[in-house]
Amino acid sequence: MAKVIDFKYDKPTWCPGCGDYTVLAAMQQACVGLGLEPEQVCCVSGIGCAGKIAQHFGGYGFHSLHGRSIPTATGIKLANQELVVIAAGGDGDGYGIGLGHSLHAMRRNIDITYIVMDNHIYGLTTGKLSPNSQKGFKTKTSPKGSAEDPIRPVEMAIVTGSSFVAQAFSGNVKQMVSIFEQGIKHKGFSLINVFSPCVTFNKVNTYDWFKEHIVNMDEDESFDPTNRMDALRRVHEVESVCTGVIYREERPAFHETMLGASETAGVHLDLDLAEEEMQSLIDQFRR
Amino acid sequence: MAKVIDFKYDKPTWCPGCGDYTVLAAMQQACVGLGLEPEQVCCVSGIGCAGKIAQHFGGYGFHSLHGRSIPTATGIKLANQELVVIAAGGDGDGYGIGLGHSLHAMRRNIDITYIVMDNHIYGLTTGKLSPNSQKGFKTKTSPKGSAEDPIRPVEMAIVTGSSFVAQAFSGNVKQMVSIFEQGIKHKGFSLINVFSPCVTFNKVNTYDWFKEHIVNMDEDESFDPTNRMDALRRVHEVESVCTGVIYREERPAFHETMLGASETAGVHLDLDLAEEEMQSLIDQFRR
Amino acid sequence: MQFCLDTAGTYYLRNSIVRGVHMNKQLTWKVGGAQGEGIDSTGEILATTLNRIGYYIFAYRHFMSLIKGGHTNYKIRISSEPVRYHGDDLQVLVAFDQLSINENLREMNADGVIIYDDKFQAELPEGSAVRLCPVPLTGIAKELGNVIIKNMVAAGASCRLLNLELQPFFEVVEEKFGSKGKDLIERNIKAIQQGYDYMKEHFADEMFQLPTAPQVDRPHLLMTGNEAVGLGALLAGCRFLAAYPITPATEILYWLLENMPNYGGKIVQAEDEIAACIMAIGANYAGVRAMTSTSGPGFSLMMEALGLAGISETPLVIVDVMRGGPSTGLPTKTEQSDINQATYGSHGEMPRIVLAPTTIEECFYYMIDAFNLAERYQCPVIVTSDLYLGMSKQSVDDLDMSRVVIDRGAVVTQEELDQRGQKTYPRYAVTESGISPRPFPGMPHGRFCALSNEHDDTGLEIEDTDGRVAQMDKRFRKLDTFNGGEHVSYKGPEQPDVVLVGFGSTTAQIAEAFAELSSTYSIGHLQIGCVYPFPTEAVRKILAHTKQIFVIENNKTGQLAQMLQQNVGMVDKVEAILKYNGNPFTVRDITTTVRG
Amino acid sequence: MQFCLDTAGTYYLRNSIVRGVHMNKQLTWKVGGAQGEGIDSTGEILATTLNRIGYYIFAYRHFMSLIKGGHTNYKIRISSEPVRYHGDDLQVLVAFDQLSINENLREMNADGVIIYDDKFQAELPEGSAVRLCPVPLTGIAKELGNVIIKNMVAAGASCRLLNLELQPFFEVVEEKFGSKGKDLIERNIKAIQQGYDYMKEHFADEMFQLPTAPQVDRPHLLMTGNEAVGLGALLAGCRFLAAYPITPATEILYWLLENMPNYGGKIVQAEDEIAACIMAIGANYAGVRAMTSTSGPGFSLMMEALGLAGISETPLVIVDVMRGGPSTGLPTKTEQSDINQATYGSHGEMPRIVLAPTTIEECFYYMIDAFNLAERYQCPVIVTSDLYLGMSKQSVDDLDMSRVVIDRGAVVTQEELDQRGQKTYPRYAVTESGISPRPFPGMPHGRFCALSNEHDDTGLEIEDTDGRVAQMDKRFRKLDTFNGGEHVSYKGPEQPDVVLVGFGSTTAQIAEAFAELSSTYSIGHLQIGCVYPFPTEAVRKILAHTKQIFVIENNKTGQLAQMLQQNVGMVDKVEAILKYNGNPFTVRDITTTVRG
Ligand SMILES: Cc1ncc(C[n+]2csc(CCOP(=O)(O)OP(=O)(O)O)c2C)c(N)n1
Ligand SMILES: Cc1ncc(C[n+]2csc(CCOP(=O)(O)OP(=O)(O)O)c2C)c(N)n1
Ligand code: SF4
Ligand code: SF4
Ligand SMILES: [Mg+2]
Ligand SMILES: [Mg+2]
Repeated sequence: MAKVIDFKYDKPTWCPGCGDYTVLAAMQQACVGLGLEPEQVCCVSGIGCAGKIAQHFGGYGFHSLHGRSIPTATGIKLANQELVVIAAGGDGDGYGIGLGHSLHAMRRNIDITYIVMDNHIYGLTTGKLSPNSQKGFKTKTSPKGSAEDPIRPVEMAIVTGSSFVAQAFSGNVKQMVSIFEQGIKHKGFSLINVFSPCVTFNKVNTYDWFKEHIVNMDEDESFDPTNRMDALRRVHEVESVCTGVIYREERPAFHETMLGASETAGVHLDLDLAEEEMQSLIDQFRR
Repeated sequence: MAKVIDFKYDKPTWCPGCGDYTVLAAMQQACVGLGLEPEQVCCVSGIGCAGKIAQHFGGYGFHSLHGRSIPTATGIKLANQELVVIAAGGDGDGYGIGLGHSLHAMRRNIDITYIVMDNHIYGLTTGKLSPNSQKGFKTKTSPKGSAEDPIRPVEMAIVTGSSFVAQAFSGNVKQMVSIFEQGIKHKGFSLINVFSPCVTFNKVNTYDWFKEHIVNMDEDESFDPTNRMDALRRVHEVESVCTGVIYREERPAFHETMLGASETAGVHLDLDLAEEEMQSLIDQFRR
Repeated sequence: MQFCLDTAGTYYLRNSIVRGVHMNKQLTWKVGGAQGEGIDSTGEILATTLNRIGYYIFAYRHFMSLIKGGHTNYKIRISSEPVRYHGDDLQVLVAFDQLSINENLREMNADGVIIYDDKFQAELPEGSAVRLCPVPLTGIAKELGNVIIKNMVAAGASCRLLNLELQPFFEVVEEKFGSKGKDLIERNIKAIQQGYDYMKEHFADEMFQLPTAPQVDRPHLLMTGNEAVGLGALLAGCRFLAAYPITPATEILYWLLENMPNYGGKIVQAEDEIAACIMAIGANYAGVRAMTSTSGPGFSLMMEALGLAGISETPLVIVDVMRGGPSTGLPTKTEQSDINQATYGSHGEMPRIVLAPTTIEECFYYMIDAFNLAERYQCPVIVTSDLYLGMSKQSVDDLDMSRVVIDRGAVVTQEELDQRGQKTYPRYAVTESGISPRPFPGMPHGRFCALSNEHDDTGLEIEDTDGRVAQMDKRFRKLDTFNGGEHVSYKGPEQPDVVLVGFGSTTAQIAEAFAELSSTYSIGHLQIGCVYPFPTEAVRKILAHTKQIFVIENNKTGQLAQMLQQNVGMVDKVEAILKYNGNPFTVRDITTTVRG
Repeated sequence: MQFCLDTAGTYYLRNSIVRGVHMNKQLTWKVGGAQGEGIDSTGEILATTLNRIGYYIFAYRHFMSLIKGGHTNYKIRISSEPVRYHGDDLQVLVAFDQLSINENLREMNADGVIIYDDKFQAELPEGSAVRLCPVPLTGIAKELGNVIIKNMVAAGASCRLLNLELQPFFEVVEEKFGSKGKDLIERNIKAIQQGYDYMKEHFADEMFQLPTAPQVDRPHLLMTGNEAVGLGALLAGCRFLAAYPITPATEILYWLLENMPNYGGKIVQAEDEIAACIMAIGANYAGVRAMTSTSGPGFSLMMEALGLAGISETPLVIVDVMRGGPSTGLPTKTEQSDINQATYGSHGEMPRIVLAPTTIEECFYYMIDAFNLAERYQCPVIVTSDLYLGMSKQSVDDLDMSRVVIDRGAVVTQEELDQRGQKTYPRYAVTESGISPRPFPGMPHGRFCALSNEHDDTGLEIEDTDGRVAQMDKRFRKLDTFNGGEHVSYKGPEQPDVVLVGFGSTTAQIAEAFAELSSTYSIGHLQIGCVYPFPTEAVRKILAHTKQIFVIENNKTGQLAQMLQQNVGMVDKVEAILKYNGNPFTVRDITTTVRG
C-alpha cells in the first residue's frame, strides 16, 4: 500500500504560506486514503502557480498548456479509463481561458476530478485580475477596481451538468481530503473548487477572510446535495463562499456511453489486425 | 424614418422554410420599430448557416470567424458605443466553439444583443451534433445517438450574469419582434435564444415539435422575470423549451464602468495630441 | 527514393470528333444542377456502377458553401486504364438547369453532348457545335410520382448515351436502396429505364463508345482520399480520433465513426479544434495512437498545441485537408496553401514532419508512415491533404497490405522499469539519438511529468542554460536520421533540361503534362511527398543540371518554390505556375505555360 | 535605407586592472539574490539615480518563472556615452546569497569586487582574484527594524564602491516612497547611509572611479522597450488595447492601463488571446486604432484571427514580445524564435508586415510606423520585440517628436458617401493599388459587410473563380508599394568582405562586435528591422560582393538565415551564429566565432 511519500516528487516552489501546499498534501492523502498506487493516478494541470502541482505530485503528470488541462485530461481518460485522472489548476486556467473546455467536459460527464485552486487572482503572472476576482477588486490590471462580475463556478457547474460539485478551503485540510476522496470516487465529472489563498498578491481574500466568511454546508444537516434547485439557491445566498459537497447526481460517465465504449482500455488494445480483418476492411471499398 | 426594406441587403440563400428567414425579418422589423437607421446598427455574426445573416442584414455587418462573433462585437461596441451592436449566429457558434466568449461577455455585461439561432444542429456542415442537440439525438456524427447532455443556455446565461435573457421561436414572429425590441433597448448583455428550425437536417426539433412543446412565459402572468431563482426553476421545469422574457435585471454596462469609460465614442476622438501633451508624456520617463 | 507513379496510361488524349458513335479510350461525363437536387447521387450511381463493371473512374465534386441552391456538379472520367484526374475536357454534360450549361460549357469538347431537362429552354452561345438532347427529366420523374428521382432519369439517359447495359445499374440501385423498401427500388429502376428509353427513342444516333471494360474478378476499390486517410489511420493502429467538423475534412470523421469503434477505438466530436488537438495529445501520451483531422481554420487554432506536442515529445498526427484560404476563405474549394503554416507554424522551434500525400493511394500509405514516424520520433506529424484529394473518388487497383507495419518506436517495457525499480523514469533522458524511451501512464516505476515548459529529464521545469541547450539539441537530433527523400518520386531522364516540380495532389495533372511534353522536351517530373524536413539532398541531385524548373502549386505565393529556393538555391531557374482560383490544375494550365 | 544606429561609443572596452581606484570609462554592476528579496528595487534605485545625474545606463533583469525563491539578478552598465547592452563583463557584484556568486562569477572581471551579505560565508573557487567585501546587509537592516531594506543597505554600499554622492539617492528614495510616509523614507535613507559608511570604514581602498557624468539639464529618458511600445502606441493614436496577461509582454498592458484612459482609450483584459486579438480587430473595423500585445503562446492562439484581419482587410497591430519557446518553454528568458510564425503563420495567404525594432528607441518609432502601415495597407502588422528589448531599461537621449505622424490611410469621407447616396458602399472595390477606401460603421450610405469568407466588393461571400482571383490579386497588390528597405540599417564599407547580419534586438552586441572587429576586417553591420516583406533589394545590394555572411540570431534554427537564403540566395556564404539558451548574445559570442 502506497504512503503519502510515494505521492511526492520534488519540493514545490510556491511562496511560503501559499494555499496550494495543502491542496497538494490533501491530494496525496486522498490518494493514499483511497488505496491508490502512484502509477494509477495521472495529474494533469495547466499553467499558473497552481499548475505546477503536476510536477510535484508523485503520480504520472502532464503539465499542459494554459487553460488546456481539461482536453488533455479528457484524452488521457478516454485512452485509458483505468487511470484515475485528476485535472488541477488555477481559476484563470479553468474559468478564464479554459472556461469552454471546463463546461463541455461537465455536460459530457467525463470521469475526471477537476480541482481548481481558486485564489481569485492570476498568481504566476504576478497579481492580475482573474475571472473570479470580486467586482471592484484592485489588481495591477484593474487599478481602479474590476468592472466585471465574477464567474460563479459552482452555480455554473450545477447548471451545466457537473455530476459532482464541491468546494473546499486550503485552511481546512481534513474536509478537503474528504471531499477529494469523494470526488475521486465519484463516477463522472467532479468539480472541486478550492479556496486556496495567494498570500503574495491577494490581500483581500486571505485565509482570515475565508475563515470569516465560509459557510460549511457539510455541517448543515438540513442541506441535501442531491436537490439541484436548493443547491443553487443556497450557493447564491452565500455568494458562493461555502465549502462542502454542494451537488451530486448519478449519471453514466462519457466513456461508458460514448460511441465505441468498451471494457478494454484503449492502451491495451492489440493493434495488429489479422490479414483477413484488414482485407475485409479494404473490401468495403469494392462497391 | 427607415423602413424594413432599408434593412435588407441581397437575397438570403437559406433553404426554403429555414427558421433563419423569420429571424432576419424580425431583426429588421425590430430595428424599424425602434426607429433605428441602418447605419446605426451593426450585425456581427460567426460562421454557419445562421452566420450568413450579417451579409443579408441591411446595416453594417461583420461576418467574422466561427465562434468569434462575441469578441468581434465586443471590440466594435467598445470602440463605438453609439452603435447598436447585434451579434448573431448558430448554436454551435455560440455554445460550442464560442462558449467561453459568450459567458465572459455576459458577466462583463457588454451592451450587445446576442441572437442565437438555435436549431440544435450544425446546419452548414450538413447535419452534425451541436452542443445543444438533445441527448440521444442521431446525426451524422452521432450515428448511435448523442451521449452528451445538451448545454442549457438560458440557465447558464442567468447564472453567469446576462442581464437580459429571453427565448423566441421562428414560428412566432410577433413575439420574436417584441423580444428583439426589448433586448436591443435593454442596456447590457441580452441573450436571445431563438428556436429556429433547420428543416433540412433536424427532423426531430421541427416547427411542429416546438409548437407542441413550447411554453410561452410571456403569457404566464404569475411569472416574474426579475426573480432569478424563479426563472431558473421554471426554465428547468420545462426543459428549456419556453419562450418569452425569462430574466432581466438592471446593471451598468461594461462601457459605462470600465477603465476609461467616457461619453465620447472612441471613433470620435481626436488622435493628434498637442506638442506639449506629447512632451509631457515623454517627460514621464525623465525619472 | 522510389518511383511510385504509374500513371503512364493517363496522359491526355484528344478524341476524334465523329458524329454518331464516338470512339473513346476514355470519356468524361458530368451532371450539374442546384445543390439539393440529387446531383451527387446521380454521379455516385454512375461512378459506382462503372467501377463495378471494371472501368477505372475518377470523380470530382464541385459544390458550394450553402445547403440548397447554388451550382453543384459531379464529373466522372471513365477509362480502361487507371486515372487520377478528372480531365481537362468534357464530353457529356447532364444539365438540370441553364446555369449548369453556362458554368460548364467552356470545358466541353466540340463533339460534346448535353442532356438537359426539357422543363427549361437550353441556350447555347452562337456557333457552339455542342449537341443538345432535351429529355423530360422532371416530366418522367413527376409521372413516376417523385420529382427528386429526375436524377435517376438522368442516369438512365446517360447510360444510353454511353451505350452501357442497364442491369448493373439496377443492381447498384437495389443494393443502395435495399433497406428503404421495394417500392422505392422499383421506382428508381423505372426512372432509369425510362430515361434510357427516351434517349434511345429520340436521340438514337447520339452515342459514345467506351473502351472495353477491363476484365476484373472483383471491383476495384472505389475510394476518396479522405476515406483512404481513415482506412490508413485505422490499419496504422489509430484508436482515438478527436475532431471538430469542418469541410473538407469531415469524411475522415465519418469513416472512422463507422469503422473505428468496431476495433475498440474512440471518437470525440470536440468543442473546438484546440480541444480536439489536445485531446489527441492526451491520448497519445496515455499510449493510444491518436490523431485529429481538420482543415485550415481548425489547423490555425492548433498552433499552440503543436508546440505542446513538440516540447513534451508526445507523438501526434494532424491531418489538414486544405481548402481555399485565408480565414474562412473558400470552404468548398481546393488549395495547397497551408504548407507554410505546417512547416513554420507555432511559436518557438521544435522538430516536426510534414507529409504531403500525392495520390489517393498515398493518403492510405502515408497515414501508416505518419503514425510510425510520430511514435518513432515522438513529435508531431502533419499530413497535408487537400479538398481535391480528399473528396475526389477514384478506382484504386489495390492496396499493398504488406506496407501496413506498426512501429511504436522507443517504448520502455515494464520489465525494464521493474529492473530499474525507481520511483521516477527519466523520460527526457538526453540520448545520443535524441530519442528517449517513454513509459505509458499506469506502468509502475515509470512516473514522469510531461511538460510544456522546458524541463529536465524527469519533467521538472528548468530555466538554466545548460539544461535548456541539452534538451533543445536532443529534440532536434531526433530528425537527424529521418530521410524525407523516401517521400520523393521522380520520373524522367537523369539530366533533364526542364523539371516539373509539384507536391501533394497535383501529381496526376503534372504526370499527364509530363507525358505530353516528353516528346518535345528533355523533361522530368519530380513530385514531393514530404515538405518538411525538406528532402534537400534528393531534390538537389535531380535538379543539379537542370536549366529550368517549373514549380506547380495550388496557391498564390509559391510556397514550395520558396522552400526550394531556401533549401536548394537555384533562385533564378525557378518559375512558379500558380493557381488559386479554387479549382485544381488542368493539364493545359501546365503545358501552356511550359510551352511558353 | 537609413543609418539609424549611433552606438559609436558603445563598443567593448577592456578596463585596466588597477587595485584601489579603478579608472573606468564605463562600469558594470549587478545585484543578485532570491526572487522576492527586493533585487529589482535595489537595481531600480541605482539605475534611476545614475540616469538622473546624467549617466547613460542599460539595465537587464534576469528572473525566473516562480514568485519567490530561485535566482534573480539585475545588472546595470553605466557609461558616459549611450549604451544599449549590459556588457559582457562584470565589475561589481552585490550578492545576497552564495547562489548569486556561483551563477555570476564566470561573468566577472579579474579586478571585480563582490559585496556580499555577511550572514553567509562567501566561497570563491581557488585562484580567483575577485575581491570580497562582506557587509552586514541583513544585520544593518535588522537593526533598522526591517529585513527587507537590506537592499537599501546594498545600494548604499554600492554607492561608496562607485564613489558616488549620496544626496541624489536620497532624493530618489524620497520621491519613490513619498506617498508611503516619512518613516519609511527615513529608514531607507538610513539604510543607504549605513551601507555607505560600512563600506567606507571597512573597505576604504576599494573604489571604482566612474567617468565624469555628462552634464544634462534634465535626466535622459529611462525606459524599457515595453514602455516605448506603449508610448509609441499611444502617440500613434492607438485608443484600444485588448490583451491577456503574459510574460514578458505585460508591461505594455501596464503602461497603457496607466496612460491610455486619460486620452479616452479603452483597455480590456480579455478572457484569452483569441478574444484579445479579435476584439482589436472589431475595434479597428469600427474605426479606432487598436492593438493587442502578447508573447509566443498567445501569438500562436491568434493565428486564425490573423487571417481574419487579412481577408477582411481590417488594420491590426499585434505586438509579440518573444520569449523562449516552443510552447510554454522558457517564459522568463529571451529568444527571437517567432519570426517564422509571424511571417508564415495562419493558413492560406494574405499580405502582412512584420517589423522587428532593433533598439528601445525603435520600439517607439516602429509602433508609429506599425499603426500607419496597418491603416495604409489595411492589413495586419506584427511587431516582434523580445524579452531582452522589452524588459531592459535604457537611458534614451530623446525621442524625435517630428516622427509622430498619423496617417489613417484610405478612409472615405461622409461627403463622398453622401454624394454617392447609395445604400451600400463597395468597400472591397478592386482598385489598381489594391487599397480600397473604407467607411466606419455609423456613417450613412457606407454600409458594407466585412467578411472572413472570400467576397465581392460589398462583402457578399462568393465562390466563383474570377471574383476570387480579383480579390486575391487586389489584396496582394497592396504591398507593391511597400518598401521594407526603409527598415534596414547598414554601417561599414561599401564592399565589405564580411557582413554581420542581425534583426531586432541583437543590434547593440553586433555593433560592439563590429566596432571591435573593424580594425582587422573589412566588415559591415547590417541590421534588419523588417523581416516581411523581406527587404530583398536593400539586402542584396549590401551583400552583393561579400565573401562571408554571419547571421546572428537568438534562436536554434536560423530563421533569418533561412529567409536570407530564400530571398537573396547566397546559400553557401551564410553562417549562422545562434544562441538559444535563454540569454541575449554577448559581444564575445560574436567576435569569437568571426575570428574563427
Ligand atoms: C496562452 C497563454 N497565455 C498566457 C499565459 C501566461 N500565464 C501563465 S499563468 C497565467 C495565469 C495564472 O493564473 P491562474 O490560472 O489563476 O493560476 P495561479 O497562478 O493563480 O495559480 C497566465 C496568464 C500562458 N502561459 N499561456
Ligand atoms: C474554426 C472552424 N472550425 C470549423 C468550421 C466549420 N464550420 C462552419 S459552420 C460550423 C457549424 C455551424 O453550426 P451552427 O453554429 O449551429 O450554425 P448553423 O449552421 O446550424 O446555423 C462549422 C463547424 C469553421 N468554419 N471554422
Ligand atoms: S504567487 Fe500566490 S499563488 Fe503563486 S505561489 Fe505565491 S502565494 Fe501561491
Ligand atoms: S441547412 Fe438547416 S439551418 Fe441551414 S439553411 Fe438549411 S434549413 Fe437552415
Ligand atoms: Mg489564480
Ligand atoms: Mg445550429
